[in-house]
Amino acid sequence: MPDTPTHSPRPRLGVFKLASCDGCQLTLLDCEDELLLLGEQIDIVHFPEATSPGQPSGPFDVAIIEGSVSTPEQQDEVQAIRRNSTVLLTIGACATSGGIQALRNFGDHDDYRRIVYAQPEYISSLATSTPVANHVPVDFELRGCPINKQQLLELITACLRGRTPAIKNESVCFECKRNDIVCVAVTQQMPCLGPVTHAGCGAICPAFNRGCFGCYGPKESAATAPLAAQMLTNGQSDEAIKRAFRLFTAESEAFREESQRHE
Amino acid sequence: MSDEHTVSGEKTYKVDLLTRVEGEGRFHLKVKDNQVIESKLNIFEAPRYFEAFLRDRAIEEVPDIVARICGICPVAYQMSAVRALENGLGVTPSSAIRALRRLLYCGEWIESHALHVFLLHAPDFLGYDSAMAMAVDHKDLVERGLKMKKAGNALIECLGGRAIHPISIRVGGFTTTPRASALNALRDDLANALQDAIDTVTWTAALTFPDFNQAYTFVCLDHDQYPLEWGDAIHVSGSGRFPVEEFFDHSQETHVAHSTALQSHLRDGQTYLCGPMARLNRHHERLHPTARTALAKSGLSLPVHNPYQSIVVRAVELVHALAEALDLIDAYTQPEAAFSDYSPRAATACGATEAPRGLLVHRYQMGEDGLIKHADIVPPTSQNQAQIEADLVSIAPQLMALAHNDATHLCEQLIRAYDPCISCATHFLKLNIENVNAPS
Amino acid sequence: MVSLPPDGLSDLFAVLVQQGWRLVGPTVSNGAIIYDEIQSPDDLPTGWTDHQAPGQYTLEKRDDKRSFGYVVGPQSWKKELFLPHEVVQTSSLNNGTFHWHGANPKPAPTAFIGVRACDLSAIGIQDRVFLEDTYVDPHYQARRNATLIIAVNCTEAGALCFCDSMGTGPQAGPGYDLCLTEFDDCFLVESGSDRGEAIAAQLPATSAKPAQQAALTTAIDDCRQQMGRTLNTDGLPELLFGNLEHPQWDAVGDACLACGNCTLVCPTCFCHAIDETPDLASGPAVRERSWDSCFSEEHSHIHGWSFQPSIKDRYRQWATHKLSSWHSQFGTSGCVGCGRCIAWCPVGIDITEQVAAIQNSPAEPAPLPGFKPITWHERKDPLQAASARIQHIQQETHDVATLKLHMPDDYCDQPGQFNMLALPGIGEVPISVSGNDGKTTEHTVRNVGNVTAAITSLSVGDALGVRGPYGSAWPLDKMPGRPVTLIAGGIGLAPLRGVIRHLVSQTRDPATEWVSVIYGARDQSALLFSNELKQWSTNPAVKVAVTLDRASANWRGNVGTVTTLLQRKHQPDHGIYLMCGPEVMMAAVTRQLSTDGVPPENIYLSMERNMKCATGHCGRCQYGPHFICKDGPVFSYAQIRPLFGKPGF
Amino acid sequence: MLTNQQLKKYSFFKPLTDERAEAIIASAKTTNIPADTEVLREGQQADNLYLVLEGRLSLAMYVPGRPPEKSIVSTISRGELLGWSALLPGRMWQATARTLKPTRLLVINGAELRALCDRDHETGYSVMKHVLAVVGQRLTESRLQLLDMFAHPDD
Repeated sequence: MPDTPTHSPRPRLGVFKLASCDGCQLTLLDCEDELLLLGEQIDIVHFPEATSPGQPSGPFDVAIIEGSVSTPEQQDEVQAIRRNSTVLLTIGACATSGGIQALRNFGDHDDYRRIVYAQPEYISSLATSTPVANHVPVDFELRGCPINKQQLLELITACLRGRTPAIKNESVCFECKRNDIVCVAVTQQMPCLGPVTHAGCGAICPAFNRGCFGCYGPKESAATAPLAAQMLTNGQSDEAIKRAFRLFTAESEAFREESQRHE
Repeated sequence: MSDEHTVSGEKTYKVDLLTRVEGEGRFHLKVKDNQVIESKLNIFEAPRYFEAFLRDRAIEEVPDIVARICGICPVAYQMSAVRALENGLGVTPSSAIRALRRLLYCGEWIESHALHVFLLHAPDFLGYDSAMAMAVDHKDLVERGLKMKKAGNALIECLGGRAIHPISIRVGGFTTTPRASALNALRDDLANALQDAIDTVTWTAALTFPDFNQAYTFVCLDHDQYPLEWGDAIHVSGSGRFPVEEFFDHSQETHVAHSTALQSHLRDGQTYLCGPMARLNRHHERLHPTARTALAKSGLSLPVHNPYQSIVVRAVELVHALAEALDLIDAYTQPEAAFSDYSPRAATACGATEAPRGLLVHRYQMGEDGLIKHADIVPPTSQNQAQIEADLVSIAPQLMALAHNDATHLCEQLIRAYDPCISCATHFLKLNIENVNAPS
Repeated sequence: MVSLPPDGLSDLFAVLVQQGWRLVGPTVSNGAIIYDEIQSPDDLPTGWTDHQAPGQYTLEKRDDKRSFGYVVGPQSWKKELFLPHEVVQTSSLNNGTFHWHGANPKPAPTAFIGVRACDLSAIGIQDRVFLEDTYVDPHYQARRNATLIIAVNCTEAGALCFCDSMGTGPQAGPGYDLCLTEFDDCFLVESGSDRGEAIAAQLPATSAKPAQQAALTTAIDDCRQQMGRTLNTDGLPELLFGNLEHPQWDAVGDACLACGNCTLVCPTCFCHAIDETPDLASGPAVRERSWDSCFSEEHSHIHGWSFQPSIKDRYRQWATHKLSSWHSQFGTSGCVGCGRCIAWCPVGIDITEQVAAIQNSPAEPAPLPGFKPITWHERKDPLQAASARIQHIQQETHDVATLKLHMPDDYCDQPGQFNMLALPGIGEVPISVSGNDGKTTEHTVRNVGNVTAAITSLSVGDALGVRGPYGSAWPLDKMPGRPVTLIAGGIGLAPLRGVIRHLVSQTRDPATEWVSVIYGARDQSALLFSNELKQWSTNPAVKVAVTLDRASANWRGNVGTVTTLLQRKHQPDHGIYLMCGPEVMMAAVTRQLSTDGVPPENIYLSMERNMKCATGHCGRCQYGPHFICKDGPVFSYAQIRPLFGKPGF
Repeated sequence: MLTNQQLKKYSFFKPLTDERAEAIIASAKTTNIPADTEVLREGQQADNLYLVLEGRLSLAMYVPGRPPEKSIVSTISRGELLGWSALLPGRMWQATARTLKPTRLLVINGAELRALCDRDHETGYSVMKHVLAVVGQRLTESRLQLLDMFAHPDD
């Protein structure tokens, strides 16, 4: 990640939203203990969910984008944000993998419009929902649906300090074992995507007696094929395996390809 | 923030990006010779097609999927979804599970209302652009709100694993239930937050409100408790109640004169308001005694007909949610079973709960194969949208006497009083087609 | 040996509680027998047993009322001694001085109840890593010293157990305070320490009868017969080291998820990460260590690349470390035969099967370096850093700067060694010493990441944290009387500068003791120490040749690579060759020297790998049987030849 | 002319008997070339093989628009062979060689050397082995340069 420039006393932050549920930017407001401290260290110049007025005025030292690119306007918007920003961070499954709305990429977009909207011809949207990094260079992608508050704080702090964020690309199993959680896949043969899913959530699903459903997307070197083979052995149908890999990060390469193998 | 165009006595009030609301919207109010010629709450949030891709997903995936409609009130979506699905599957969660769900829902109300009251709405009354700016002069106030918000989030995290998109809600119950000790650990913070909430009622009630009483039709869930996670009937002020399953028969989409947008109205063409005001006006007697006392002390006269006063109503509901959460924790013993089992069957069923912003109705058609065949979801902001536009028309005469910026701000504040959740509304915009296509 | 009635457990618990021990022992939770805080024998998994298979673990009811009628669960005792997460230090920069504070662990005295023989062995193995190696980990040490061990012998083996093969069980070896053996009608109790003796003396026990002692022997023998798995360990370390290219690694690489579970449940795996924690407030920066694994990509990540990119590389690293190179490092196997890695692998990969597959069609074994016991210990916290002030900064190139540091008084290093340089809240990096004039120590730092970026942007007078020196040095003692050739590439000249200065300062015979410095760089602007290069040549015995990958307008010197300069003359086989640079360069040079007949003992290389602790604990810098941090960074080619240039190490 | 003893200092001649070495240099000549002088040019007929006795030359390949000194791919110094293309009939120079400093070359006529190699395979084998080593070395060098091994990790 490039260094955060320090030409102004406080770095200027812009928070932007594309197609999304707002949950990831809400995470910023969920930093109840740190929000005011953050406000002292960063000049939050654009964050429509929390501050007025709503017109962005760049340039930004750090821009944070939530949401996927799913309309022609958003295609232009990400270019403008990139032009106006020194460091560009994308947060959440939508911004980093297209989000759940990328399920449209596997279906017929016109059908989807017809199902939801009475007058589909009025809907201006792209046939695909794609991650921001497909359109402009991104300095760091923070994963998760939703992102983890601690990781967001680490990302922002690392940015301010000029260090590499201590955000690991390991599997959920690492967190599961560190947090002393009993593996639900081994004890209950529950389908669990933890072994191929990017860490960050704190392994909450196994802690709550359910298998990981992959909302942080694939880890690096995600060995989805042997895991899917094991799921088949354990009685899961191809259809169920396809659905499992095709959810919040369906458009990420490893999960997309695995879901397609079970079509 | 706003532009003024005065062309032959025509005035336009608009904000191109509404702030301190969830999602992306704008409003546009055109007045000519004291007559409103156009009132639009435009929503340009990108569509996400939830109802389409819910098709052919498994029943057990629905709570996870619908949560992603809204990061602010995911629990509400999960609650309405499991209500509808359980109705269809013939599953009745145990009373212990219902209590736990109510507790979880309290967490979301606390979180969402504290967010709105302190971080989004209060800056309007005190004249700041944001809570962060407000904190410079009113640090205690903002910290009080953040503390309350944190207590609500902690409750959601304890029951649901995380504050946003919790993971433990499933058809028939929870994936697992907490130990009593885990909930008791939250008690102190909730009790402190309750005291803060009571103070908040007093503080909000003392604010100055624009004079804007409207003759609303109020719609909310009916239940023998203050409505949150449960209720089988929907009440319409002035005309009575009907079963939740008949919601789609009682609501309809019509054209309104000033807009080509399709909006949600009752069958008689009436715009209506759902949310805190509707709930309080109908159910104030069912408030927790602590909340009733706070309400009485506040001097707020019922029924509330001024949307600017909704900040007081939310504060009262905050008291209610915190007091009830404490009661539920005190009464809690960890249930034997975290969930009841079910077998898939073909069915169509509705379920409704009270999201922080108002009535949230889900309808699912399920197949024997355990897959969803059809989904309809009506979020509160879609329902309130026509009412918001109507309110903008109604407030127009007051704007004439104000400086343009003040007038625009009054409009924005009015919209904000509804705590609109555009992210939610947008995915179901049968209600407002034209506006979606209107970005400039 | 004494005999305790079944309800005597309550007395044991009472004594322990009365003595003030926190009790941690087996209990049923979430479908498994875990180790957790317990209060009384009622919390024990009485009447339960575990059923295990590859990738499967389920609890079943027993027909009897045994409290220890199971083998091992998902956790091992390492979670109590080597914590999954732990703050290890805080640091800050105040008034131009770097301040370091170690954590001061004050663990509650804890009794481990129900330690199996395999796990007791595992504790012994981790003791070697954290307590009996060069550096002593104070966190582990504090907890270990506050531990009472109550072992329980196994009289039933699980389907995945192979402690008998590993020589670690089923009978608990030394190291316990008390050891119980459970029978239907009694517990036999043996004491292994004075503390244990004292506890046993307070129990309502009677002397064990000969028949009971015989029953114990029989029960243990029966248990040996029941082992669900076996592993043939005969010559295994050397066999695996000779089979690093066996096709079985490819096969298991295709099956493995690289999820890390095997290493996380392993009672001996000790690899860890050390990271900064979010520090928005202005307080001291906190650094935390957490369990890591050779299955994570970051474990072997350096300068944008991973040395073990494929899953096959990572599995091979794990298995060969555990069963082979561990012997070189610690004089023991790293496997105790507990079977956890088989049960808790989501796809049920069985290490005993993997080994058997290699044993079925093996290539020749290869010798491993022998274990060298450590005879001295560093008593201070190995992570403790001191403050060093920057006296001078020489900007060498656009992205390389040499920092002259005023080091702590007791500091002293040898050319080739390195220091860890730290900035609070940013991180720590290993940097070679590039010069030492007795008063100041130089570090030549290339800006290749965030920490080096921060270090290279410091100013004179600024302070940073230093600890070291670490690692091996260039073999100065081998240089008199023979020619020395130093081959450097890029920033690799920095670690060689100290030794070059040393040689240049000597009077050497140009005919027999000549010194040849061959230095390659990307282009003219990347040349380090340009003025010094010229000075060095003024010694008649020293020749300096520089070559560039890319020419520039005014460059009249060589264009090409160091290998071209090296091949211009035949390299004498009695010469000493030192090199540091990109591995691809060192590989080409090594091949060329070998072609010229230079024996591997005369070739020395400085190696680089991911490193977090530099004290042999974090496990990241492993290079086969070696740790770069303590066995290296300087190796003779003879030491590392089996691995050097092979992908995946 | 060079003596046998002098010749044997060069690895090109080292494996050859005195007679064979003399046969090669029978028609060879030495030449002194000042600095900054073109010795052979890319694209022209490869005629002579050169042994660098002293000095240094650069090899550059023409890249349109780039100054020649920035398209130097390699340098050749004392003891090294320049112009191995001359050992193949009909081949043209692959690069342009210029002296970087005053340089002394042993010039061996390519056609005559080829004829000698054809006549005496012992000589031919020795020459070809040496040339193969030279070409191999240059290949390795080119590959290492291609890898850009000193590049910044971000590049």
